[in-house]
Amino acid sequence: MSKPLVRIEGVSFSYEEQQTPALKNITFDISEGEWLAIVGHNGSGKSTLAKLLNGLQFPQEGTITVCGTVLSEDTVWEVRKNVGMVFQNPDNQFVGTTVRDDVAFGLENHGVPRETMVERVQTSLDKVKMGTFLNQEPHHLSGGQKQRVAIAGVIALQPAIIILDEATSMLDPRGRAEVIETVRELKDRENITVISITHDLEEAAKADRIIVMNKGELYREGTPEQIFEMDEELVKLGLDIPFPVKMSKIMRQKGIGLTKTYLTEEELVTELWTSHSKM
Amino acid sequence: MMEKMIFGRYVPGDSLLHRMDPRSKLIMVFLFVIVVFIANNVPTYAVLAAYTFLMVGLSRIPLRFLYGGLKPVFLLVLFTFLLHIFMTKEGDIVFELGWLKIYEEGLRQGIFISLRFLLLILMTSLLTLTTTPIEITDGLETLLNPLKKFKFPVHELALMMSISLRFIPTLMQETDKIMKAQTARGVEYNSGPVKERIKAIVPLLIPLFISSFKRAEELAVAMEARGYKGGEGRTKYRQLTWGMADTSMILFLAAVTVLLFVLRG
Amino acid sequence: MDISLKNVEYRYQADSPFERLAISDVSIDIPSGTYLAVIGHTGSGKSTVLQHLNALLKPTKGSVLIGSREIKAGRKEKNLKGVREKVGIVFQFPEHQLFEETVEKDIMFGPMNFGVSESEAKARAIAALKLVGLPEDILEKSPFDLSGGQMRRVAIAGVLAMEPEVIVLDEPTAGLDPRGRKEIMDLFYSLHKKRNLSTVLVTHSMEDAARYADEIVVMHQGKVFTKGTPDQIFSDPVALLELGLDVPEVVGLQLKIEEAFNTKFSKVSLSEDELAKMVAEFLEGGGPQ
Amino acid sequence: MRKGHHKERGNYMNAAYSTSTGMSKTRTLVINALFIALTVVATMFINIKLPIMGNGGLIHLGNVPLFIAAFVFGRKTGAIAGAFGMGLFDLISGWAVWAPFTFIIVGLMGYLAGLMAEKMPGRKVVVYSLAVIVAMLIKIVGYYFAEVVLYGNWIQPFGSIPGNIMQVVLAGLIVIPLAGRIKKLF
Ligand SMILES: Nc1ncnc2c1ncn2[C@@H]1O[C@H](COP(=O)(O)OP(=O)(O)OP(=O)(O)O)[C@@H](O)[C@H]1O
Ligand SMILES: Nc1ncnc2c1ncn2[C@@H]1O[C@H](COP(=O)(O)OP(=O)(O)OP(=O)(O)O)[C@@H](O)[C@H]1O
Ligand SMILES: [Mg+2]
Ligand SMILES: [Mg+2]
Repeated sequence: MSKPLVRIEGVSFSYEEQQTPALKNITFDISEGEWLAIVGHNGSGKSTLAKLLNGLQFPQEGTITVCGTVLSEDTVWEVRKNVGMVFQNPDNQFVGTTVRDDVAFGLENHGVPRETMVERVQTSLDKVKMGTFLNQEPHHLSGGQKQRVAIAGVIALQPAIIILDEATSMLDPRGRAEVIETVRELKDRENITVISITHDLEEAAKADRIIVMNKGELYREGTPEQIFEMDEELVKLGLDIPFPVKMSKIMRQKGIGLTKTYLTEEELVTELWTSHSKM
Repeated sequence: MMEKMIFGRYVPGDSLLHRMDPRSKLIMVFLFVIVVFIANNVPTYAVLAAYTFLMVGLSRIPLRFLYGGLKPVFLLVLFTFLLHIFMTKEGDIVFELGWLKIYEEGLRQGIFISLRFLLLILMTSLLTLTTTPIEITDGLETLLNPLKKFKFPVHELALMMSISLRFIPTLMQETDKIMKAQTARGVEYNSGPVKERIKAIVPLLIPLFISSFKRAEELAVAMEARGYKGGEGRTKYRQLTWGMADTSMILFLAAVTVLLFVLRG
Repeated sequence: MDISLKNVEYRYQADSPFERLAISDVSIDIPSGTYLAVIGHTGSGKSTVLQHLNALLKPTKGSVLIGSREIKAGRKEKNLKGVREKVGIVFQFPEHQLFEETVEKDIMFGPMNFGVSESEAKARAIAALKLVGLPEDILEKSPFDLSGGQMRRVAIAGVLAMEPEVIVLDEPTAGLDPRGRKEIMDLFYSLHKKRNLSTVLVTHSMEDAARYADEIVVMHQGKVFTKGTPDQIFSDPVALLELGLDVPEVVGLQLKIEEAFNTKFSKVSLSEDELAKMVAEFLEGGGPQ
Repeated sequence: MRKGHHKERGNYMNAAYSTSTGMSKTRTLVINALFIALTVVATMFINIKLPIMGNGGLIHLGNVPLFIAAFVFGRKTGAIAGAFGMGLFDLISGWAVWAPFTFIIVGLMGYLAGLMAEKMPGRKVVVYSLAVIVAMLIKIVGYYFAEVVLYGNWIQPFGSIPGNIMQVVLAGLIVIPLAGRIKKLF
């Protein structure tokens, strides 16, 4: 990983009238081009963290630096251009009456000239494979399609970072796969940094790095391998263990020689094959 | 039901009226509503009627659509006609049957006033039949733009309208969903005494308002996250184009107006 | 109580320009005491089928038999309360139907609509709350002061308090975190076992369908594609994958292993242990030749 | 879907009305937009069937969101819900000629109901009831004169009065006991 793109230093945050702070002394960096997953039980502070990164709330303590700019009331609009967010409910973030109007919304806000807008609306929709839905209305789209339009709306602004706040949790498996696939392609092609807040551990397993939140604190940070070694500890934190990890464990118990815990089914199968097909 | 709701009575098409700029259509209708009151004799009403039917023709809206959608309003026109006939007792009697007497002036007024009403309905309907609500919003926004100088929040109002149009279908689905859920819990919406029917509305309204508040909250956050900070410095994606047809149609109506003044008795 | 759908067709907004055929020729039997899962992808008609089970929708063709009551296309049906009391539906995101000032009142709402006395309804509210695993002291709280997961449970308690003979669940765990999901699914399964409550579950989770159901119906484009026991349904995983559906993760892994070793195990296993055992035996028995 | 829902809504209220930051402006805008939509939906889709009267005895509930808007959010939202909501309804359902009149009349209803709810001292039930009565009077008088213009006579417009009274009274009966509850929820 290269230089840090986002730097979060000693950040604490409490909502008004709330006794316990939502975030307590959080410090970590996010590198350019990485896929960072943030997991944690309901109410552990994940969404609050996302809101801070986008300047929707400001920390009472600590500083946040995004792409070299320290986040403050004065820089917030600059930072928002660099940090796009996709939220959980597909219906409650669709602003336009049609797909193209919705993608244009962010561009309009930033005062992009119309000619550039027309072009960017089309190219961003093409990138999420919604280029033929220009004049569709939101109630004719599936949840997954709406989320992809939301992504198009974000990338039209050419941000450096996309934050997905449980963006797939209301979708069916097909829609979920489509959305993640779309983001993955974008990340690879445009070198966008992705921060994905999720309850879906299969998805987190494919991240470059995972941060586990617990009761407003950064509980653990590490690669998926390191995190999923926590095993039963994860269940105690209200999380789950991804299927391939569970399966590797059971297979080892059944006496199948596996050298480590595998994070994807593909890895597991490949390992089974290479270690057992010698004869 | 759904589709009907969103577009209102918009009938998709590619006629001259459909293709016109919503601004010119709005101006036309606005002028027409004033002009209608100029008419006061047979020639002027004839000109107005001819103009309106020409517009109906140009819209290429099938007449059955026009009739179907306006049935309840047509009844009002008919009622207006009858009322004027029976109420006005001036001039010669043109028809008499027992106690029923119809006077010349009554007939005249009945025809004129109900015709005027009918023409008003037709012209305003043509606007909504050939223009989507969002186009009307766009048109109004640009027409009202000069008011910005007086700190009138034209832009915010237009955005507000477009958001509300976008949410009408969503809220309808929501209403339907909640009604079904409460029906499954034993609520009956259309039976029982009136008091019960009124009470049955509460389990529908409260969830509907709660979910709307939640939507508003989330939508506002999403809008700000996408850089919305009020109307200043915003550019506009939706664009209106004023063409030859628009200018010609307005000039045509102006000519009709002049003609009306000439023919007026 | 038995329910059976016979050649049911349903069109939304029938006889309008916006008419839409949602399901057709659907025949399903749900004998008393069954746990039935309905799977199929978005728009395949699952929710439409569900709403026929307590006459929220009336078929535009065919008929539905609910206990001794027949709901037939083209007939005006009156007094459906009896049916709705016997068949409780938990909709997707059921917490969206809460409206009362206290949890207790909200749970009592259903029973009281069906003519249960106030004292009886109160007793039922307490019992239902216990069933869904919530403490009694929240009875007097406003449902809107609870967390998302608690609200979901209160809504479910509201349906259980109607003491239905059949319970119909439309993706009851959507949007919950892993722990919440498991707890809710286990709750319904234990009710099904303990009270012999007929259960119909619409789900996108193949794992849940495989784990809990006695019988699975696969919907595809408004029609019943196949039905059978989980073993039968998942014994042909390729057919499901071709429909664009998932298979349980275990089955998916088995397919991948079979492909890698170019072999075919004797059966499709629906549990992790069983698969591990099969793989272990296979490898010991000489593995790939 | 998180803890402290209630609290959050409480905060939202403060944010929307005690400060004048950009955040609150966006929220107010969205709330207004949603009340317009709610008014349209309630007018078109939520009816109570009364066993009396003509036109099938169907009374629409469009005035319910209007009064809620006015009582919970004040005169501005009330006026917007009325003017734009009911006006939009007229525009898209074949009553386009009425739309300009509705815009003014129902807008005024919402404005005055909201103004009274905001400014009038006394028990809420009394204030709300008076506000409903005032709104009803505006509706009766307003549409009477609007229809005099449209129908060209002084008699026919009387025909709309019973319907107008029923709509407003029914809405009042629903909203008055509910307004306090909804205000708390927000
Ligand atoms: N707007 C708000 N006002 C007051 N408290 C809030 C607000 N939003 C969140 N909280 C509180 O802050 C804490 C952290 O919430 P946050 O939404 O960040 O959690 P989360 O990890 O995103 O949870 P989930 O998985 O449910 O989305 C919780 O205790 C929550 O109740
Ligand atoms: N209220 C409605 N009006 C018109 N069409 C509808 C309505 N509800 C559903 N449909 C249509 O009927 C078909 C079946 O929808 P249904 O909701 O039963 O699917 P589903 O299998 O439950 O999908 P999902 O998994 O997304 O919940 C779809 O084509 C859908 O668009
Ligand atoms: Mg969150
Ligand atoms: Mg469904």
